[in-house]
Amino acid sequence: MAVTATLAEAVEAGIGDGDSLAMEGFTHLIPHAAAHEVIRQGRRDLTLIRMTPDVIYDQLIGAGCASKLVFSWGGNPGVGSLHRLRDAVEHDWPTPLAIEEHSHAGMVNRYVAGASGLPFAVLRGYSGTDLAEVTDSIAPLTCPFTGERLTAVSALNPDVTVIHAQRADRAGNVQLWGIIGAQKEAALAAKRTIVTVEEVVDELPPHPGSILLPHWVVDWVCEVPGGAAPSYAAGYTERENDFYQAWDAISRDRVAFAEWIDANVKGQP
Amino acid sequence: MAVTATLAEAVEAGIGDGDSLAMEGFTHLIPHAAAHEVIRQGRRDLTLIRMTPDVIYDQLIGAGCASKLVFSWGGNPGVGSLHRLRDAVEHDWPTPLAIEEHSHAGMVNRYVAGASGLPFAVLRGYSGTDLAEVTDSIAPLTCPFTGERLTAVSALNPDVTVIHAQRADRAGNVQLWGIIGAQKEAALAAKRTIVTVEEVVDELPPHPGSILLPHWVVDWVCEVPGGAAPSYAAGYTERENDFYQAWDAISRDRVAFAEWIDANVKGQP
Amino acid sequence: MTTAYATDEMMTIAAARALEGRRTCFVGIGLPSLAANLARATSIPDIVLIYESGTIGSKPPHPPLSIGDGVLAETADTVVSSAEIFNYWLQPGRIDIGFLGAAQVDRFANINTTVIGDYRRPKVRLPGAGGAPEIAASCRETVIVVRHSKRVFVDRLDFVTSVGHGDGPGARERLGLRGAGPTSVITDLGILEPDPESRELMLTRLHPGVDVDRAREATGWPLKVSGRLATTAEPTRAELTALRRLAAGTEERT
Amino acid sequence: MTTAYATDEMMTIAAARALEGRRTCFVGIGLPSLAANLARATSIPDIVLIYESGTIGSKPPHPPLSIGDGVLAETADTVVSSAEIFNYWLQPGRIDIGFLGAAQVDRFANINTTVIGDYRRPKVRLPGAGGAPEIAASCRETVIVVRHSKRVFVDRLDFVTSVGHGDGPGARERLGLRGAGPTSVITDLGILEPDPESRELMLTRLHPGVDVDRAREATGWPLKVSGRLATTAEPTRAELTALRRLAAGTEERT
Repeated sequence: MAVTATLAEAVEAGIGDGDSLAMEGFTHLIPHAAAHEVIRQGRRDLTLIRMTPDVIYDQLIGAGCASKLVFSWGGNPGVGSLHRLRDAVEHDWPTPLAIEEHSHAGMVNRYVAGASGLPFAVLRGYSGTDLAEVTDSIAPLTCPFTGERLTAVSALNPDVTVIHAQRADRAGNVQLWGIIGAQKEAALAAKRTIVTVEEVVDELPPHPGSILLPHWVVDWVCEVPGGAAPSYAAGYTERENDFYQAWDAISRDRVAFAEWIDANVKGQP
Repeated sequence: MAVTATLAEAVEAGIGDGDSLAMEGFTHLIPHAAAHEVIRQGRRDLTLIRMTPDVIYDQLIGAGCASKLVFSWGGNPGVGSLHRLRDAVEHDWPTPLAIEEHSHAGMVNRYVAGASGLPFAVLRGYSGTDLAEVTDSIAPLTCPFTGERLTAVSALNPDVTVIHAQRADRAGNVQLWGIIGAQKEAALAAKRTIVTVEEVVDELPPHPGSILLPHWVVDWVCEVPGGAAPSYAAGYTERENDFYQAWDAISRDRVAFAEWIDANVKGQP
Repeated sequence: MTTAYATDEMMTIAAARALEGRRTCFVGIGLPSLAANLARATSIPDIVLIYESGTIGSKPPHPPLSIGDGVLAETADTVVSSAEIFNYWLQPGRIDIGFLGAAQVDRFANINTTVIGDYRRPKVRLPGAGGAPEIAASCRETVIVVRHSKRVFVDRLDFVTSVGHGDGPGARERLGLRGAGPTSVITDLGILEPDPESRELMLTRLHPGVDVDRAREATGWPLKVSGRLATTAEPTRAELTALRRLAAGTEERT
Repeated sequence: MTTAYATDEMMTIAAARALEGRRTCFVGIGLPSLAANLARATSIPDIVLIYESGTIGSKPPHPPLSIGDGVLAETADTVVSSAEIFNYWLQPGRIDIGFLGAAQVDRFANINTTVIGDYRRPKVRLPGAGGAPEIAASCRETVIVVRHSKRVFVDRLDFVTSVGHGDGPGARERLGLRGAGPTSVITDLGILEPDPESRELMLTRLHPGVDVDRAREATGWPLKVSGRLATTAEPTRAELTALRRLAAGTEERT
């Protein structure tokens, strides 16, 4: 049952050290403000789950919040590498980072299984690749009708999922639209769900292409205007493409990164 | 690639004797006009596939078009039995009717598998019921990660799927909204797709809750205003609840049924 | 306070009362739909009604004739596909209570809605499973609403469409059914609940004016009666008024 | 007719030409996106562009920086969830052609986008698989667009992220991969296509001004050359103008 809270309250109550945490949003509606709050509250030993780790997880990893990453594509979209992710994987800095690696199709089906109350999902995937050899949550499966060999991936059921959405009503019904990614599945698969929104409104007018998460599957709703920046919220904010490009230089250097976090995350309310 | 056609042309080109035919629409957007055209053109030996056979398949079965029914709930919603379906199953009239029977969850997952290019789908279902004993397209499956016993259902890939939608544009993009049922999955699972629409328009304005089938997965678009009656098309027509109630008496009697078909289907253009 | 009322009205009112304390209800059509809407109109205005046609949070002003009436979609918080309603909403066990009807019920609250007689050569072909097997499997609990007669309450089902308590203690666990199963069967005569030990249905309440013999005569097996048999509270005037307003609304529309 | 142009421009134009006769294209980001948008701006205005962010029929006025730019959704025929784009649209093989980039490519057009060096202790950690393994498996055909160098065209992949023609004839069939696999690899030097018999990549075209030795030197295995080696047609003025307008549009927005 959705409770309205400040972001600090929701992160305090909803996310603990050692939790598995999914922050979803496929290039759109990425919950950056929530990630910053996680850094400010100094969470440690998180298993970070996300299809596209992206700048948001580069920051959490560089800040030392994570001990494991579950993902399918870890780059800075349109720009290049995630240098903090690379530094953790290549040089164990600031701490070692275990990885569990899938394709997008595999990751999203793991969320689908989690949202569906199933222990696994089936797909045509991974066949002939080296991914199955390095990832335990991939297994072969035979069709009981045709004998075809397919692939199973185990379900993802994060302790907490955090998403950002355009708006919620006062009961906690959450509405989002545009590129909707895997947010619904990630939220429905989780034990607890935190949603930051651009605004809380009295009524949610129907919107083309929108999906709704009913209040009774949401735990915390936090009004955080601009909470997706430098990502965007269609209809509210624009993607800050220049920030994504600037991040390349900031994140290449451990000191520059630390200074950026101090100035832009830890120094903020 | 979508072609605009009359309903008679589309049924002539798209549906042959012996085909497996899915006409979907969960109480809403049921393609009755297309079914009547199938009766007029005298198709025989069809495998009729539909979650809720309903009055539309009662008519096709009573008219002798079908040799098999694949379904999950065969009643007149809110009214009672489907008497033509019962007469076929109980007394082989007008011809014997084989049945392949599932639950809704099983049927819809069979469409999902078909739309997804998979030979089967997994669900928590049928456990402890007698359905698995009488239906070959249900099989047990073990999770390769947890060892849990689940259920597999084989994919449905109809030769033809027919649906009714609110509107299409001239390129053949199809838009529907309201209760959307299993139409998208049934269409994407099929080898050929016929769509009847309330109207063909120049532009498809975005509509809350609408889904779109792109023109390149649709074969025929036919403008058939009122083509869902006595079912309805949200935003265009109302459900004729009194017809559903009247159908009970019409369909109870073989002669009354034949007269109704003669007067309302065969006698029509 | 007493008002004349029909036995069906008592049944529907008792079913509506069974929703108290529940937040989300997966609604079948017919009597269950009327009861769920009565609960929403009286004691549980915030209850979330979910229909298998994919409407979540429907707030119909009158119970629909079919589960796909336009009013269910128009008044819903959201409408999802058939695949989603079964896979994302029903299957994971996130819905508190499911309301089911039945053609036959046995002593372990298993249900037949498929055939009377032999499956391959049925005497009566019934509509079939619909959403019932998975509602029965996956809702946190289910309530069966059905008129009480020997034709319905049978010693042995002709076909098991949906599992209640299987063959008794431990059956649901062995079958991997995660919901608690039927917690009550509400009829026009009274209320049956599974014995906590044996899981066999036991008469726990009689509606006003009904005696045990009448319930026994309408049951196709030797019906056990609770040592703490109680009487259902009479319908209140508010319940009856609300119910009749709802029922009239449905009829008016057909 | 000749105009000065960069080798990258020739590569992108050649990639755009590879889309001719195709109706639907699954687009990766970077060079593939630019090429697909060039095709739409020039010879194939009706081509349906599908991005893994879930946008179907995107018609961006300029190629996006990321595959999730708002313009892709705003100009799309429809936007679907990540689950749907992979399960209903990509996996069944209904998309004509997929465009892929790569960090390493081997002689059978298998791709590595995961690591350079050992997986557990990588020299360079690359972004990983993303949508590529299933694009490579399921599109009716794929085209790889990549700059030609020994760092990229390697004798042995450090990691097989996405399968091209596996270990040669029959490999895709044995692995159950239903699309035809890579039909060409387009570089800034020329075009490689799998030999119909051996499935090994063979140089079939050189871009104007490039000779065979240069291509051989940029390839990490003994590159086979087609007996019918041809030269790519020069970029037309229309192609170059359209490409530069598109590229400028992207830069302007960043």
